Amino acid sequence: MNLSQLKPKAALPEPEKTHLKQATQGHRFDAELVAVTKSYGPGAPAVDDISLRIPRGSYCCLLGPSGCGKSTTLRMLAGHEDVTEGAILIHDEEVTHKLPVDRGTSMMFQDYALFPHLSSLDNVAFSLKVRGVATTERRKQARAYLELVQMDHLADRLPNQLSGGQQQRVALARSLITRPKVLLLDEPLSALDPFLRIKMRSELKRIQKELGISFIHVTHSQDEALALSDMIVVMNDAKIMQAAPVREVFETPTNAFVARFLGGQNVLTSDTHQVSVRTDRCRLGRSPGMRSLEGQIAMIEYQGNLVRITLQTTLGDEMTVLQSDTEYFAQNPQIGDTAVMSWHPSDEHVLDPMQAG
Amino acid sequence: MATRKRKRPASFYVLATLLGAYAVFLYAPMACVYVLSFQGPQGGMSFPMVGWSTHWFQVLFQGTGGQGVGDIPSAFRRSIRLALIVGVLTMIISVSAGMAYRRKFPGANFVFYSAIASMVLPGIFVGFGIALTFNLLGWRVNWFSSGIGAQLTWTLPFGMLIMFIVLGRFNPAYEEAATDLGANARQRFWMVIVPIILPGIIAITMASLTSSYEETARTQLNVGTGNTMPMEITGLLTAATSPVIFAVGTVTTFVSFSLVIASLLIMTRLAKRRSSRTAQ
Amino acid sequence: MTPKTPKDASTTAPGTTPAPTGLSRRALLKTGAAAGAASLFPAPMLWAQNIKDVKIVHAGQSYSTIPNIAEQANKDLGFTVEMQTLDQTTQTNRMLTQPDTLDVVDVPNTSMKYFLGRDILMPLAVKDYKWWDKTVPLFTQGTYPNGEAYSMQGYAPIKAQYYTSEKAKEYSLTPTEWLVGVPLYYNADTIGIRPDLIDRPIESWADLLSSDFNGKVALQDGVAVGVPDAAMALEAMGDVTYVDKGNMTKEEIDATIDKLIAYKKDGHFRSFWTTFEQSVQLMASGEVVLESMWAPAVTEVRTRGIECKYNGMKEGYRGWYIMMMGMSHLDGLQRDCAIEYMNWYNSGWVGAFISRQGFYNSVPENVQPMMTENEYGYWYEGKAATDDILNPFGKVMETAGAVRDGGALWDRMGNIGIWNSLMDEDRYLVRRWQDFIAA
Amino acid sequence: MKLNPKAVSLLQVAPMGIIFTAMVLVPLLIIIVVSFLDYDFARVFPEIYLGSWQDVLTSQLTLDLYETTFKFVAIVWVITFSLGFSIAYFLVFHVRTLQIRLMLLAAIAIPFWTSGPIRAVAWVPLLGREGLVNQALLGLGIVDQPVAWLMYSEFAILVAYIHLLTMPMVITISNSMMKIPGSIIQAAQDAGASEFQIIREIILPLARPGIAIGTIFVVTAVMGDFFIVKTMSGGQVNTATMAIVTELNAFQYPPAAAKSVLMLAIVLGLVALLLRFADIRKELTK
Repeated sequence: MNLSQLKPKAALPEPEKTHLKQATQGHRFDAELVAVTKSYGPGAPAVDDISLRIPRGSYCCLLGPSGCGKSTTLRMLAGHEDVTEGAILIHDEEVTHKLPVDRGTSMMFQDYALFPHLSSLDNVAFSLKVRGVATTERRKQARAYLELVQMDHLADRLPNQLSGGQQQRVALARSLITRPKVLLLDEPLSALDPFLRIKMRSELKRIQKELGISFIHVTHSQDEALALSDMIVVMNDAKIMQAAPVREVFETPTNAFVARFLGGQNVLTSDTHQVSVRTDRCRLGRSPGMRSLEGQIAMIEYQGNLVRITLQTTLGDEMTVLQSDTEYFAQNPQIGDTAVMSWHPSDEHVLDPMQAG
Repeated sequence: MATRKRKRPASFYVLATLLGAYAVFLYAPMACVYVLSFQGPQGGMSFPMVGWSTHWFQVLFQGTGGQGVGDIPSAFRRSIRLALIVGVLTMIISVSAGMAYRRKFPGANFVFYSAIASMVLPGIFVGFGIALTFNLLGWRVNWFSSGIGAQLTWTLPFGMLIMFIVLGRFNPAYEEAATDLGANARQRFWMVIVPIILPGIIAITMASLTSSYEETARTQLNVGTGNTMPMEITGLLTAATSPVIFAVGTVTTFVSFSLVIASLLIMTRLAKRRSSRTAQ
Repeated sequence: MTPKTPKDASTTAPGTTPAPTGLSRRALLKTGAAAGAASLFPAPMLWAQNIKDVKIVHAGQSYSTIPNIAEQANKDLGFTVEMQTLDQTTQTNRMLTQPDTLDVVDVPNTSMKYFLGRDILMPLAVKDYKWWDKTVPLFTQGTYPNGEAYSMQGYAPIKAQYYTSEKAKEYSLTPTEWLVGVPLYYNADTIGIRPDLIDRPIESWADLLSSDFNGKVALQDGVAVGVPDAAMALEAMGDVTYVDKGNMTKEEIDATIDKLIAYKKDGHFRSFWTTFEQSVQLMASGEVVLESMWAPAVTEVRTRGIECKYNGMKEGYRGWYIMMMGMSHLDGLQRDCAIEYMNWYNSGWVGAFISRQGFYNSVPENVQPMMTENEYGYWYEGKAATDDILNPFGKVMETAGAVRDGGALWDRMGNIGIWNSLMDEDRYLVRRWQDFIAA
Repeated sequence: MKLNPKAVSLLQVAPMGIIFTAMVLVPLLIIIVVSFLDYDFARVFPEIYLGSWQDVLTSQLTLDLYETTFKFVAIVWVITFSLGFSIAYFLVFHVRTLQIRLMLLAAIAIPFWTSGPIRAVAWVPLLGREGLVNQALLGLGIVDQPVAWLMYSEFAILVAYIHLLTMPMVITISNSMMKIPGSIIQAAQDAGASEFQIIREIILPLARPGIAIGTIFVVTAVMGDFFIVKTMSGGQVNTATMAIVTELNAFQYPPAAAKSVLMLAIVLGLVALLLRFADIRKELTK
């Protein structure tokens, strides 16, 4: 079947490609948070005065450590959590006090939340059923969505007869059938094994591109965020550290937390500034015109075409050098060796000073 | 629990009113019991009140005290002793059986339907059957043999059903996780299952304590000499009338109220400890 | 009180010849008893020593197994008496299925047929019971004191008072040397009336079924009492005629039940009560204005300041009695103590205690010295009270000037129209009674 | 030594099995035998007599008894279920904190620690001719004569049953409801289901085990009860169990035995039927 049938209701009819259609709808952002705070009673708020704009048709990852407020943010977007202060907009329309169903969002839960007493097909068809769509019609549509997630062959199974990955596909189909303007995913891949995780994530990306709607995806995995995102929002301690296109976040982290959390960066002090340098721009050994730091080789990780070497500096910091295997075998350093890490000053990216905590 | 955290929906008020009305209905006859227990010394078991006094409580606590109210303190002691033993036995046996039902095993239907039969058979008939069986075998009935046995036929089916509720949808992953971490069967039981089903265990013990304390039909022929509390009350009601029975009702409510509050405190504390342990 | 009876027993007990081994259990018990008693004879001190460990379990009605009585017994006698109050059904079942768990029982007349020929009860020799000569002739002779025969409709006392012989499986209607048990107390029941709610005198059982009181009448539940009451009323109404309404034929039962069903469908009955408390509550709360009732329940209603009358009907009263018996498993010292206890029970103190609840004791001579003149006058002699009448627990039942409804003992007990009954056609009656309740 | 899992299960269930065998099945066997014997005056003779069974299986009385009994079961079930489900739903999905929920549950349970006979006595001052309800009705001018059918009637029986049996429904249903993950309700909300649709499509089916167990409680309690029938009707209503008790009180064991066996068969049949709709045990072995 043609995917365009599965697009949000607001989308124009086929045959045009969906993500192009989104541009014609005239709204600026798919989702917007304006100074949103969430507190549970006295004490530090769970989400502290955050503002965020998610452009049309983006795959946006909310990334951060456990307890940073990213899930709460997602649940506020979904309408499953009250907003203490601030406003939420979906497609430029304020939805702060609307019911989940009236927001045009749909949430995919971490535990999938499939209805245990309904078959895959009926799970997917549920939202049509509650809208009063006739049985044959809703089953037909639901089957189409099961096809989209390649689950049509297991349509009659109950959730507990499905594997984790299969349950997730059903949950995805069930979310999509509501034709949401924004799909919210709460750690959708965390329960899957690594192989499935990679497969599913390309699947998610494919579906997002085809539907052209925004996906907002909560994760604590940097790899996942980097692989999927158009836009990454890094959160820590109830605040947004950085919200920017993926490349910008990776190459020019705003502060040491972002740099460290995303990985691939060494955070060090140079000329009293805190700076970050990409690990693949660092090398072992001194070179003229390059800045350097001395340390002891603490660990060597062979990763195939690359080798990750960890250096313990005299101050106790850990620095990483990512070398090509050719370079590595040329130098052949050993654990325990004293070594020097050097980098080009132009590769330094100056970080904002971190607040305490 | 996740619900709409917005404005209370209209259904909230409708249902809250319903609950309120139910509470009034529930406590109305109880209120009569409580009020009438403070009947004056000349008063009877129904309205009007002939003055107010704590006379009937004194009668209750002073035992016979020349008031001819039967030997309520001894009956109470007997009942409590029996209830404690039956409560603990029911808890152990039901938990054990509940664990058994997590697998398929031959005879599962047999035990299950025996339990249902035990619930369904008229109590006096079970009691009579047991007494008759003991009689045919030439055994003497006694509170600690036939008495406990007869009460167990009443409490165990409920214990089993509660275990079914408690263990239903009990996620086997907890146990599997514990096994992965090297726990043996005993550790798995004590360190994983028991803490999780603890509220259920408390519920079974409380429920069987209560039903043991209340049971007469099965007990009366099998308890041997010495009446239990409800037997004593029934005996009293058949030929006398005295508000001391309402005083018993008030005191039981008071005692059980304290018990419930205590176990509630324990449960919420446990729940809190658990949630603080698992809090993100 | 000194334990005299066992000594008497030792000299007169039957079967004192040593029994060879292999004899029946009964014979062995006898021998044991006699041997035990014989060894006591020369040394009363030893008796007192031995009985210390004897325990007698007395199970019975809630007005005869009162803790105060046990207290007094333990004071007067050298052994321990433990009391257990049981409802009639439980008690009979216990006696039938677990006779060993009881030693002495008191049971209503309507249960006597259940125990006949089952070797559950211990026959009592007339000579072992001290007060037989002083017992009212209702029991000893089967007559009123004036020698007149009383109604034999229902389970009259003489129908289950004597065994034909010690090991008999039958009751004797004429005096023998073997008593079924010791008659304890008895009463004449009639209709309780709320004169404040009724504007005419009630003098016939027929009023129970009068349409004047439709929906305001209660009967005692069950066939032993409810049916005799109903039969009194039906006969008085002329609805049904009986040959013996205390022991109906199947046809009479059918006629009775059919009539009762008609009344019930008419909404005539407000309730059938099973417990004392219910009967008091029905009357006191105005649920009913006429009700078959027990004397103490009427008194209880009156103590709440509510008028309640209990006068006799022209067709007579409904009589009943309670009998005390030892269980057949008793032997040796315990058997002696049980007999001693039964003698003690009718020696006066308990009789007075229970009489103050409104019942009559079978040995009034013993009771009289234990009561004040005022008390005995009020309860037994139909005299006006000269002072407050207290119940056994010190509660004021009546004040000076009050006269017992129906008058003196024999004004009431001398006019019995029917006794509580257990009919030969019990099986059929119970079956039809079910139809009645279901209707 | 490692036991096979089935053997472990058998060992675990053994104490319960032994108690039921000794204390229920053996007496039951005796009851069955007794139902085929002749009787008179508290005595059962070792002679085959089929009259008890004949009467039970052919008489109008049996039909009348079960008609009344099933009428009570049906009415009580419908009301306790509706009331129990609503209250449980309120407690689980509307009450926000666990403490308040437990407190309310406890408040509902507390009256049950007072003996049945005591509770039964307390109805007359409330529902009797001169009871509080009638006084209120008269005072408010709703009636000008005391209402008699409040007490000693089928209505009174139903009131007492509902008073007694709503609590087990609340407890068992709320237990099942508390096990429904919040995310499932949220997913249904996302899908656009109204509160009513969520109840019908999600909560009702998922609370089925609790409903089933509550139903077993209610059905067996009503069918096995005689005390409430007797006290609340003033001995004027007969049900299947009431009939058994009347016969036991008259020491007529064989007909009582036959009626008990029939009753047992009927209730076991009902339970088996119920388990077809919600097998409460299936959830355990999954």
